[in-house]
Amino acid sequence: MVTTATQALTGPDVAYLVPEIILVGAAILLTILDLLLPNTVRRGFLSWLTLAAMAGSAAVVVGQLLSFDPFGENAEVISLLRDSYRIDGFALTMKLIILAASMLILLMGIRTIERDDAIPDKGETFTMMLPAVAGALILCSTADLITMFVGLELLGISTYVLIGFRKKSKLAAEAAFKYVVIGAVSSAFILFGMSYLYGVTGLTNLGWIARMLEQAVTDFKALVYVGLFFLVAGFAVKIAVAPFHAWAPDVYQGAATPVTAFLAVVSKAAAFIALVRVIFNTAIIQTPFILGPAVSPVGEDVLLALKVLAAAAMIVGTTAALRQKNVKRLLALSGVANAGYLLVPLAIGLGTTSTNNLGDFSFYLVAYLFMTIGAFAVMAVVSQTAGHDELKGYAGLYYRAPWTAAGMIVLLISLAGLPVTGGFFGKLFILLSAAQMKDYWLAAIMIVTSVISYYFYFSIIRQMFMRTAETEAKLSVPVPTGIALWICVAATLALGFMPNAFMEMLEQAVTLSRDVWVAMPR
Amino acid sequence: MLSSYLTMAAILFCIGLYGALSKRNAVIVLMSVELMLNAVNLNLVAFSKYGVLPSLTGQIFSLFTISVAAAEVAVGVAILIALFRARGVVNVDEFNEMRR
Amino acid sequence: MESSFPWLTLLTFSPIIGLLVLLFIPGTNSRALRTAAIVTTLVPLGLSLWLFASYDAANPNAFREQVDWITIALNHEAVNIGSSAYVFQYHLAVDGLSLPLVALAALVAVMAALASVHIKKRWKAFYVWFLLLETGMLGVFLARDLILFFLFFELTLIALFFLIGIWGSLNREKAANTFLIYNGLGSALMLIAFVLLISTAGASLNATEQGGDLVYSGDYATIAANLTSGESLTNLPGGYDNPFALSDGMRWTIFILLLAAFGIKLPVLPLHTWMLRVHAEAPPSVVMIHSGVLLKMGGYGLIRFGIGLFPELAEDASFVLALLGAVSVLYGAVLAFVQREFRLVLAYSSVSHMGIVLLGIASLNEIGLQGAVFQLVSHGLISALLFLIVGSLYERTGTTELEELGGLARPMPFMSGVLLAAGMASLGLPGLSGFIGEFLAFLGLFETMKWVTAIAAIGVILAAVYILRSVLKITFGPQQERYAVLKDARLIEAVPMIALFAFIVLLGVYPSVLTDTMQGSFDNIIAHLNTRMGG
Amino acid sequence: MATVYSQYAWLVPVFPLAAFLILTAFGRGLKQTGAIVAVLGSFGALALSALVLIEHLGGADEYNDSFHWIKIGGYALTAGFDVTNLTALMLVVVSLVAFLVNIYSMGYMKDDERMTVFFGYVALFTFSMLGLVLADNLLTLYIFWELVGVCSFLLIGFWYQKPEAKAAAKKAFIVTRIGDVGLLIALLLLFWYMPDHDLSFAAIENVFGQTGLITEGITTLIAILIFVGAVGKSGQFPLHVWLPDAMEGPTPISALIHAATMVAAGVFLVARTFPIFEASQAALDTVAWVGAFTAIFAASIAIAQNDIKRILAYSTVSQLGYMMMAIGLGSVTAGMFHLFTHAFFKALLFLGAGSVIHAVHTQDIHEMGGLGKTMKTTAWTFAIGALALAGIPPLSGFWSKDAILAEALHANPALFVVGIAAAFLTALYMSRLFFLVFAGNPKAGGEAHESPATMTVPLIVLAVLAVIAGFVEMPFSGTGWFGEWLTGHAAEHEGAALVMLVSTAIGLLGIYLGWLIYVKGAISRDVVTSRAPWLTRMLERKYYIDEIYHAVFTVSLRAIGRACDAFDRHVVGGAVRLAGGAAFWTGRAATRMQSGQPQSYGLYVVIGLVILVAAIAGRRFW
Repeated sequence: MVTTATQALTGPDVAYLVPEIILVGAAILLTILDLLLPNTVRRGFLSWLTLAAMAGSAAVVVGQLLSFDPFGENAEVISLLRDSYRIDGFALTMKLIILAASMLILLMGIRTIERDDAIPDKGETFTMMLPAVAGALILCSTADLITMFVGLELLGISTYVLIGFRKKSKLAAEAAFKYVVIGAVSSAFILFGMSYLYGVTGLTNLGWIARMLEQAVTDFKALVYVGLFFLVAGFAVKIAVAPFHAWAPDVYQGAATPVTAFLAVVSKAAAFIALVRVIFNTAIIQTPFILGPAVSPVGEDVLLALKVLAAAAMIVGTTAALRQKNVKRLLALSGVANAGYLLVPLAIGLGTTSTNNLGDFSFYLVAYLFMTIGAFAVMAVVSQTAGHDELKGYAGLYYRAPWTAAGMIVLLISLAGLPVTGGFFGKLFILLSAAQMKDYWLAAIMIVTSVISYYFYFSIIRQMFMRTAETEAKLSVPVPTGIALWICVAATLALGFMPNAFMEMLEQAVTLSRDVWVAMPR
Repeated sequence: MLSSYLTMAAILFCIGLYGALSKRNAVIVLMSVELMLNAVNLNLVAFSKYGVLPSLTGQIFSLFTISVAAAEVAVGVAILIALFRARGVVNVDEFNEMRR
Repeated sequence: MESSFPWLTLLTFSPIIGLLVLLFIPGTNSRALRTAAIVTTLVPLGLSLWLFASYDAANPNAFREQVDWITIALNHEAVNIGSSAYVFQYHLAVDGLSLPLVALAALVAVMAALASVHIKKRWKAFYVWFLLLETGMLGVFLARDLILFFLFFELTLIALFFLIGIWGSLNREKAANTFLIYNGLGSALMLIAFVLLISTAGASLNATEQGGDLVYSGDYATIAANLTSGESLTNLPGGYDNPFALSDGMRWTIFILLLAAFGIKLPVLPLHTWMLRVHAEAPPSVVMIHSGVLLKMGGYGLIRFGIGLFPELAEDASFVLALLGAVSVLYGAVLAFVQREFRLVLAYSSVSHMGIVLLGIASLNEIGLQGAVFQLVSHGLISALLFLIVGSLYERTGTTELEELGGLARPMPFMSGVLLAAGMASLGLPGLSGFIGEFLAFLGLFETMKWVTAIAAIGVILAAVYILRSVLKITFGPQQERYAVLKDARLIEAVPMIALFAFIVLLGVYPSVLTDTMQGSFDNIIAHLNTRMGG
Repeated sequence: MATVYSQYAWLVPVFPLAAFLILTAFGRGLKQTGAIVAVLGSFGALALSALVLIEHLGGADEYNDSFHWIKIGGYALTAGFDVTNLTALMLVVVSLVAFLVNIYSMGYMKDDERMTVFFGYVALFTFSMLGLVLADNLLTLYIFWELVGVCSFLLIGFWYQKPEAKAAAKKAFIVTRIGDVGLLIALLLLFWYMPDHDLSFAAIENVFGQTGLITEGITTLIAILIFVGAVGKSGQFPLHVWLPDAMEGPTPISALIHAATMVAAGVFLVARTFPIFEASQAALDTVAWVGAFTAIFAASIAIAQNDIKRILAYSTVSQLGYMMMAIGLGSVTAGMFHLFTHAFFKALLFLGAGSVIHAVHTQDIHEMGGLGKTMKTTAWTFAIGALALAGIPPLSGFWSKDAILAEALHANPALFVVGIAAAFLTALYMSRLFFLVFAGNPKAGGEAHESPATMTVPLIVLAVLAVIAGFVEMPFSGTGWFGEWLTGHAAEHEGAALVMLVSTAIGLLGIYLGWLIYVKGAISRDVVTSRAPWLTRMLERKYYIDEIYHAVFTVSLRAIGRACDAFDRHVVGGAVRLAGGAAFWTGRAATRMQSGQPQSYGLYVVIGLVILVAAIAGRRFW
């Protein structure tokens, strides 16, 4: 039974926050270290320390996951400050995903950032990722609007800075500014929505909101709608679904490639994770015996809005990418389409025949993570060598770096949703869920846009394999980038050939009623 | 009582939104964003007093908002300065080197 | 008799084994690469012929490999029925429908590998994609799980994209792109249909062995059984409507999706335009496979999934199908008649011949269906032969424009003779395989739709018109100076030509080789239709 | 009586098939020996057929053997052979003519570098034709039917470098294919209407022999469709156009395929499936009238032609028309009888013409003349053939034509008149041909020599046959066993004397007229041309049939093709491009959003939100 009584944060409770504390602490320490060190010392080692901090954080998360034992019968959700902070299966799984992605991005970006002349202060760039990741982790664990807002802003402000660190690039400053403006506006939207939700239910706790929503709808119907739709719109900006995505290509283009990858994967994933919490406590509600859609009074409309957004994102992202010659922008638009795909499992809700347990969402998120980071890894190398982000930089890549080109094929095929890759099964599971919920039009749009996307994903392949390069020089791939790339390729293939192992793990790790629906008593 | 506060906040939000979306001067844009956030604060405080379940939560929330907004604007201005150094202008509509 | 050794897996993946060997051969050693590739393709050919010989129509289940591949136990709490699971199997099997096509695929692959002597660059990559393609097409014909089928289907798509795009002629990239998007669309429609099938008819309740009460399965047999029996889920708690029952509208939707998906592949009018470009741009050895085998996947899919799963809808739609087939036959023939480029003549001729497949399918009786499959195999052999010759011709003359060619019978009597013979096979001369397929399809359809058959039979005349026009233009007529020095076929070209033609003659003279194998393969469909008619 | 040889009759076609295979496989190394192989092959066939015929003349029973060729479910398509008196006779005719033509060709084709190919084709043709004759059911027959067609095509186009040969070969194949489709559909009809789906001729006889098993409409339809096939193959109007053009092939081929055997296959087919026709009077009438019309129509064209082979070709068309008419009148006996005699004398005429062409290297009869002096054997044998064709007693042609005319007089006097008219024209054009070529003064400079023995011996053999072949069935009592033996019906003998008188008189009249014009010059050669130039021109242009066909079929087919091509490019292709374009246009619109202005991005957010709220949430309030 949820009590409204205040919970105090006790000493032992702080132990649960260790992953975030490690990141924040490391951020502070490394920043101080960076300041103290003379300019002559190269900052490269800071990146490895950052990586170590993330690894440490990840290790703690793994430990928490093991002790939480999400697969066991009596896993106990740890709730701090009345669900301001939750340690549950969902949070831990997502944290692991976020940390894995961050580490891969860092690994892939170490040499890229070191070689980037537009970034004068390399050290800061690495350390600044830590608070951003910490913000993302907070978003995974929170079930309270205030904490959620703080997490969002921590992530957001850190990424503004990350983009801006590329000081010598005019584009980067412009990108950072655009991101600030749009980010701030979206934050304002989210906040505005949150304020109404708080107002009509009386608390910022999501569980409480879920419980009070029915009453609130009868009393303040308009306010609930406005609140929820503002919230959704704000999040739509963060996850970049059409028509709230327009900032993404510009911002992605201006940022350093690793930062772009961070935006495309970590920021997007974190926003999605928070959105999951919100949607599953406002729109999709737990009923004791689900027959028919398990939605709240406003849920149907919110879910419809999400469906429309998903469809729009898929269509706009895919078609806009058709004409795109800049690979970074192209990947940004691909990210828009993928956000649409990711939104589908949320938007379709739950029903009698559905197997949707966020497994399809998580699976595709993981697949998206690997294939996108891998693609950005290749892009980082190619762009840096070519000096631009244009498609023609890939011409003849097969001759210059055959193995990298081969790896890129796997990633692009996965992005296009072709077998046998993680991207294919990710989409397949989502499709099956959509079909089970009889949302056929959404499934159709999903598949058709996938087909259209072949055009631009394969245009990269065409450049790599069917065009001749301007230079015959071999392309050297830095070792850390190479490692990140091949981890991504291997993971993409592994997800394709053995989707069952991972899918089952995700399915079992997350239990809706235990982890995501925060309000209901167990 | 509540509704007047809410109306006031909504108007404030809209003014802020309008400013953020239409002013050419980047500094004014950032200030308009502040206005939007303050509208939210007004909402929160009003709900905290006159909401369905009056509690301190709203006021605490507004404290968070205020501090975060400050941080956000600080970063925004810092970035704007970098941008101004690079371009020499603060007109938002000239920050369109990247498009299409 | 369950065969314990995984012959079918070996058959399907033997090209991959060869591919691994190939990777260790230096990329500059074209001769070794080619030899390795040819030897590799011989393995599936040998295996498939052995399978063909040892297959017994009375015991169609002798070769079957069924392993759970992707079993995903899903968290149970979202569903109140109990626990649930996805079960996608690694399930390979042969029957009278797939076996002829498997053998065809293996045979054409060998011939195409031989014909790949004309490939001039990047041999290693070529054979890598080539062997992947072979695995893909063998897998398509053997797979009995929807998802597995789809995987193999897409594998052929990707492999062919590369084969066209890298080794094709002038407009190769555009051709590759058109191919990719069009066929991608086709497989997308197929995927939608499959997803719908899996999430409705694929669902079965109380399959407790998988650890779940509600199982979503991609197994063909399960889906077929559920579809025909009508109800997959009868004892839902609380007396709710069966959420897995397919409404008539949904059945039609799925059926039409399948028709469109495989219709693109076949290709059926008006979904054929992509094929023209592929025929004209892809390297001839690849077109051999494309026209010889890949188009057949469309026909196979139509029969296996379209007709096999929805016989009663197929019956309702049979008139439309037959009409479509007849129009394809005539339209393709008329267009073939006015083309100026020999490869386009052949492309439209394929449209026309695949129309006959459609006619056979539309008949929905055993003769017609066997005729359709026979026509698939026969056209596979014939078009492979024709494109084999086209490859050799193009190698020598540098053109396939009809206006440019002429009088080639003098410098190259052998190749011209084979071309003429292949043309004769293509226009359905008795004694060659083309006639049997055509005749059986007509014969089958005639039982139900006499007028459509009669109209389509005009295509027989038109086939003679366009085949003779183009073939005679190339071979007959006064010799042209610039072609006087051309050499006739070399041994490595002549061997596949003779081999293919020998098979064409064999099927034409002794069609029972194929029809006996197919015996009984359509019993389920026919029986279902009969009961429907009776009831 | 026991059938000893008949059960091995299937071996008859195997001999030439073996010859074909040997020639094809090892042809390039064989050269002259190739010809020997072919001759041996055809001789083997001839010997065995002769034995079979003798056996059947001795009264052997029918022999039939078949097996399941294709078995599908409960249906079976069989293949097999059937030795009846009719087939035994045809076997001998075919293999005999083939044998003689093979020998003849050894001389005629001596200098051709592709001689082995030629003999290979001839062997393949012989095989197919014998197979056609032996077939015990319609499907098997159809298969060989097509095969002889393709052999005909190959041999017409044998000199493939000549554009005319190429065109003629193509035309022959396509025009006969039109007829074949008719036969094919008839086959399909029969398959589904016959009890047990049995296509054998025996079953056809059983089923159509009894009334009511198959409705009359269907029967007529089947019969007409079969006849369409026969029309194509036998060059009947309106599908006769290919046969004259087929003369582009080597002359021995014209003798073998386009005079004696293959073109008669149509008649043979109708005779073989006669029970179907018999069951439908409408079908019989159609056959008779088409045949009669063709007979007079082709004969009239023959008068105005100048190419020696074309004249003979039109003559063949005309005579085939006679045979059809006979069968249409209900007398298979008369038709087959004429087929039998015609095979010999027409082959003889063609081979004789070949001998002439071989000597003077032209085919234009106006460039010939006076050859009778230098080419005595050829001239004499040709004369026998011409007289036989003209129906002068006691040569074979007289008896068979007489049987037909007697039948016509008995059954349909109108047709009798047509037949008599055609007979007159036949006599006229043959005398024109003969006199122009062999009489008068040499024009080719006297360099013409008699052909070698390989060519003249077959001429002599055929001439003998052309003389005596008619005696098997004379309308005198006691000698008419041929009809009984062949079909069980004797030819019509009623009014025979009158018919004999009239036809002989008409034949003589024609010849006399020809003599008057072309030898004596009593009547000017351009007597008609000067009075009615349009008539001559029309006959020379063969009633403009080719032109009409070209305009109606070729041009329109090409126009349809062009139209379809445009449709394919613009409509079908356009729809595809439209779909692709739609995606691109959407993309362009989406790209428009990327103005680079962060404030417009913010505006999109607001607009998007407003639309969402208005469209979705708004439904709850309004």
